[in-house]
Amino acid sequence: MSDLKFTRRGVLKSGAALGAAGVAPSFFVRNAWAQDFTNNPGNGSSVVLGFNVPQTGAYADEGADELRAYQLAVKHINGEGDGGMLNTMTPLSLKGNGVLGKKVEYVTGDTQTKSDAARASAKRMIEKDGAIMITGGSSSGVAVAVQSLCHEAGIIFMAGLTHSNDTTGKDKRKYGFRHFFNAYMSGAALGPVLEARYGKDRNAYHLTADYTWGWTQEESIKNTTEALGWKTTAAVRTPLGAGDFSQYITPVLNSGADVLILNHYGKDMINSLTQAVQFGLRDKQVNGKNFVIVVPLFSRLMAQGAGENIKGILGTTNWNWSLTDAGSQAFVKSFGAEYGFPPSQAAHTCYTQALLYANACETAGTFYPCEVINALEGFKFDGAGNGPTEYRAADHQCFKDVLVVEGNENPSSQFDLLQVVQVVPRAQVEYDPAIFGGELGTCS
Amino acid sequence: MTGNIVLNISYVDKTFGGLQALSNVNLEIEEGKTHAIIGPNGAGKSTLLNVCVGRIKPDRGTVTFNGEILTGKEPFEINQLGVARVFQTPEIFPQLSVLDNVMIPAFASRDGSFEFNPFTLLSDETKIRDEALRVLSDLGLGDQVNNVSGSMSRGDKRRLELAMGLIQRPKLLLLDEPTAGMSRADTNRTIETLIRIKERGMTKVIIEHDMHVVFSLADKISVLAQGAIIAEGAPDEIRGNPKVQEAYLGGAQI
Amino acid sequence: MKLFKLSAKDAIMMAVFIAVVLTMPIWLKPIGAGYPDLLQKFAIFGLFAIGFNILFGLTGYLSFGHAAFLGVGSYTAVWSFKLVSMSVIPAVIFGTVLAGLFAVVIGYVSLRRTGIYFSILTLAFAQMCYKMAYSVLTPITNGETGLRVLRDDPRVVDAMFGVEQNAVPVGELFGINMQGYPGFYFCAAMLILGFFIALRIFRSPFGMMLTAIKTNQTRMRYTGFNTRPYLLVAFVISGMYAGMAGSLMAVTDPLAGAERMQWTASGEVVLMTILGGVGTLVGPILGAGIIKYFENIFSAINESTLHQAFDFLPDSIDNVVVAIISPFVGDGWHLTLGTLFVVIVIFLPGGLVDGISRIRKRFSRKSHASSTTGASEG
Amino acid sequence: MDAIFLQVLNGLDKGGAYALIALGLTLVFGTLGVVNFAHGALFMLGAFCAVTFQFMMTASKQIKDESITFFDAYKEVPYLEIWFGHVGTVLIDWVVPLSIIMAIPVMLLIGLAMERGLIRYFYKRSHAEQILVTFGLAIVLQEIIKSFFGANPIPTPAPEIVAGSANIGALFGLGDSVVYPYWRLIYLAFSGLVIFAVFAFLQFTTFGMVVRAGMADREMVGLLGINVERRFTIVFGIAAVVAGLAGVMYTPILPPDYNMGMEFLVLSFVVVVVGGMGSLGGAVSAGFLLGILQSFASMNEVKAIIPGIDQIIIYLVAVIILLTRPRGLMGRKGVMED
Repeated sequence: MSDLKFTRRGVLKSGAALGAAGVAPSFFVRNAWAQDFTNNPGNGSSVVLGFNVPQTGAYADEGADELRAYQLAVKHINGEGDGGMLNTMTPLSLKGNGVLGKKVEYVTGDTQTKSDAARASAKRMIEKDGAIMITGGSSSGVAVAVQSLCHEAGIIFMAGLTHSNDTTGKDKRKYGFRHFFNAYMSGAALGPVLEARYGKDRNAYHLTADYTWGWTQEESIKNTTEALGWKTTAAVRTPLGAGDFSQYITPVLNSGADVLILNHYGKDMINSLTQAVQFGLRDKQVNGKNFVIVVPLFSRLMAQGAGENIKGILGTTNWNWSLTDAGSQAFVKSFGAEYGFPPSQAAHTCYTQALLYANACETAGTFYPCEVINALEGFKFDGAGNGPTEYRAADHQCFKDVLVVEGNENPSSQFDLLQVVQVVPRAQVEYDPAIFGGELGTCS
Repeated sequence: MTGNIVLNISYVDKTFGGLQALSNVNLEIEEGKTHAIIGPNGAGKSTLLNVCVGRIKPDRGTVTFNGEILTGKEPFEINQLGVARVFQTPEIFPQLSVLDNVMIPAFASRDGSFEFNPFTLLSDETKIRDEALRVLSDLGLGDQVNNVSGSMSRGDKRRLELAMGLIQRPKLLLLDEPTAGMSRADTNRTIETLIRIKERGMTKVIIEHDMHVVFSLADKISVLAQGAIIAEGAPDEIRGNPKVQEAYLGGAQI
Repeated sequence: MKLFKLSAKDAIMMAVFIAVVLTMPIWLKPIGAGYPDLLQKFAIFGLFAIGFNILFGLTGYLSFGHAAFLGVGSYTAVWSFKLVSMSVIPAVIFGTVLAGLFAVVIGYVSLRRTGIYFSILTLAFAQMCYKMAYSVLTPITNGETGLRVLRDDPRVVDAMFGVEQNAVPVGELFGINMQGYPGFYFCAAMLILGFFIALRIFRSPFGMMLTAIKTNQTRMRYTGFNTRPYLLVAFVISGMYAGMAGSLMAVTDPLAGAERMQWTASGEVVLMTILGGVGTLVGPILGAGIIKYFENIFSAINESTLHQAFDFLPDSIDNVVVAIISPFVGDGWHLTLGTLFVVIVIFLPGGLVDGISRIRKRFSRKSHASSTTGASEG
Repeated sequence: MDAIFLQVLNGLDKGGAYALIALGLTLVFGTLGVVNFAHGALFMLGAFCAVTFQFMMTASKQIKDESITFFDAYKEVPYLEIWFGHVGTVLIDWVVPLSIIMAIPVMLLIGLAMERGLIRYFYKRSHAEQILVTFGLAIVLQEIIKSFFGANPIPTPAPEIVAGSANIGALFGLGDSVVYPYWRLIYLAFSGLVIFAVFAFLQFTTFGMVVRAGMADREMVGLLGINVERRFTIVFGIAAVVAGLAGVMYTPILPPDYNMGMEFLVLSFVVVVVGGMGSLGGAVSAGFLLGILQSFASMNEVKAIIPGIDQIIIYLVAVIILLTRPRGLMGRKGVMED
């Protein structure tokens, strides 16, 4: 019964010992472990990846974009289409003939942006569909939940869009990898730009989504701004999905604050921003300064929903299609040719994650997760957008340049919503992995 | 006064809005007797019964049953003391079978107001079932025991009501127009049943319009008009009482 | 044993039920549902729905907050894993009992009202639990991320006996990991137990009193019954079922998230019950199965799987068929579910079980003498 | 003082929205006795009337961005602006208020079609079945909207002239920081107007009289030989229009998406039930009460005393009211109590 998966630990001990030695030639290794790890494709002609994205609920459009990116990635890995980033990424082991000669197939599932549903969906992929890797998702709660599930199951998880420090901080896992940046990096990137634009003497008022991601972002941004010399007037928690935020915005008016920081994402961000602008906050003068709004995490898809209101608002993003480096261009070009519109940052992250996984397998010469993890840990690459990038071994967080963007005042097209203000170099956003605690665990 | 007083209604007042439904009503019901309450429509007869079973709280006055004060008690507590009521418009459990309808009150008198018994099987309750079947066949419903009660004729529903009251073997049975809407034959059959119970010594209060029924059953009659008792006595006394005649006829003229 | 006595007919039903549940991994395989996680979900939500039906089906009180008990059960079970032992027995017991205690409090208050007022009271309590669990109670619930079992949790009892834990602790019963198929069989055993208890309640005088309360509560009070304790007991029993279902969720997957308590989760069990047939014994389980099947299988079908499925057709027809079907699968699974609700209510009033028995009756054209429907039907 | 004034105003504003959304629901509850879980979907459809109208009005000539070749990047210039110049720009600017003109007949038609096609078969069915069918319908409607418009919210701004905030403080001699968005004030006035119109209609027309009688005692009205059915159809239509208008006018405050109805559904049920079943006045007062309390519970000073109170205030108030007043604020005996 190949479905009985969770009892693998005892069985795998010997395999792990061999892996630690790590000297055997790849063909030998593959055969030696033929039965030893979860969903081993064995001698089959194909390998199955699980794309677990939100298909219903508030992030359905983002999920749809993630899925498009994955489908494109599968095409490119299998040697169809124009190859996309396969042409620009270095170093690269992929040959455009699938992974280790096996054709890549995929299964999809709906996370519903709920941890329970996401885990159920991931379990289906593992138990029923024989997926050897799970990837995707559009919230940190889901990412952390699925990551720990995959760790237990011995399946590699390549996180999709997740921005909380926890994913590669206190909840990091040996089997989980994050390409997306995090709240700390947002803060570190945003700090100097905020100082340059708005000076050192500011009073910030935070509205924060009342859950884990919101809190870590609030903390990160607060640390950054307070280091600049800004004061924090208040940090107010708002219920997730409040819809109407007016009752939280009215107290901002006479709080004496001159900066409003919205630690909201998705629909909450659209609503709170739209409403804050309606309350005249963007045109207000406080303490003889122009009142400003900052949205630390921007997403182009979501920015569409806020319409005109994002103009001139600063924030950060992992990636934007307007980047001109070769990797981004190649990806945008093949995505645009395939679907007729540019990819979102979620699409970029997911595409890259799929490629990185496939490449790691090819490099390791096996699908055996511990070997793949070894190949991914500390992997340095370029040509996938955002310049030279490293998957840090200590916490499985990708380090690369971070974009500080602002809402475009004068867009040249319907997709041209965000304008890159500054590409913050990687060195500026790096941090000591110890600050967030957590423990990767081991590969067994 | 010969017998033991079972039910004692004293100085009961009740107004609805501005309408005086009961005013200073005093009534004593003797043990073992059948006491009829008659009066024109709107005289307050049903209100009086409702006060007795705890459905309506009187503005003033008390009702005592065997020395226990009923006013302020919950309807189920009053029933548990041994007062059962047969409703004028059938208050049955329409989705349940006829047999179930009768078994339920039997459980109430056996188990009290609450018993947590999910681990006995209904099919094991043969005693209660036999009792219910007996009462039903007594009332001529023996051939309908498995029918859904909601689909019975109105007359049959009234008899089912009666069965539900009788199976509890109450000390006091309050009957609200037990034969209204019945055919002559059914009425006579009900009268017969009630006479048979009377022989067993159950105390009954009957509200009735049908004088045939009243005079065949009642030991004592009280006449209620505009919320007040205007006459009380043996059937023969009431028949000749001019005040009663006026209340009925006068009421008719207005 | 008197406690296990059943009528001949019920005994057969029970036997068939046990056989059907235990063979689920086999007969669900062809329709793609024969894998442990979904099988566990069928059993767990079946149990949840049976319990909900004891309240709603028997008494007619529509609770819109039952997910709160599911959540309480889950959190308690995970805490039991964290503090006491990785054994599932204390987890399930604590989960069920604590959910029962919550049910006593919420039920005692909510049952002071009837009808929609009762529904909204239960909804309000559950929503408060959910909102608190998501935000201010994060120290207890771990908020959005969900409460998880960690290796360095104290686990007093395990520590006492020196039980070693894996890197990732997993619920176990006498040394068997409660994940995968063993987990399913454990849930299935609980489902069978729950079904048996429900069957006994349906066939007991107590069950009859509950049905009578549903039919005519006023009359019950004049018949000498204090209806409140009956209702409260029914409420607590069904809350405990929910708590047990919640703790089983934690057993098979040691994580408890706040969204289990959201009103949509409460609404889901209402829909399951109505879909299968309110007041029937197997209906709610059927309803639970259908909704979970749609959620997990229909949502996973994408265009390429469809193309594979209709590969045998000529290309042009294949494309047409796929174009017609694809809006209803994958990200359109909600659409199918919604349509299914509407269609079933219109064509099978009374839910699946009632509808099926009606159709059967029409075909067999039996005499109408004993056409008892509703509460006592299987 | 300024802060209190602002929170009161904000509470009224929220309350107006709640009352307006709950109004249609309670009308359907009270007269038809139907538990309409599709009411939120009607609200959402109303909002999407505005979106559709905006799409129609801004149908654009697409001027291609030649620098990008691999996808269709263009700048849009609406035909209305091309044809009518400034007038066109103004028309587009006023798209949300103008879409009311479209929303009324469309929502009325949707309401009538829903009632005739589906709801009317469920008057005599159990509440459970009503819930299942209307919930199913709501999901179907949502998914249809999602397939046309996607899942992301769509910006639908208010007209430029009322996009900013009014300096209310100056009016009442308060501080400069007492400002409030024009559009929210308009929404408050608008909800007052609609509520008043519905009340006046029920109070002063013979049709309204029959409906009110039907709310009080349905069988009675039927016995009088009045065709209650047709009136019910119209009542449902009115409820749909009211829900739709609430949706249209809400779009500048909350960019609409397909799921917005579900998010308001629970809230509107709570408002209706706290107000008391079968009472329009109750629903309206409950709307304002809950709005104001929610606004105050969100003040930092209050949250400092009771953390998280803003999250649960609505439900807490609902519990307290339902426990102290058996039928909500103004509910009538016997409506939806079994």
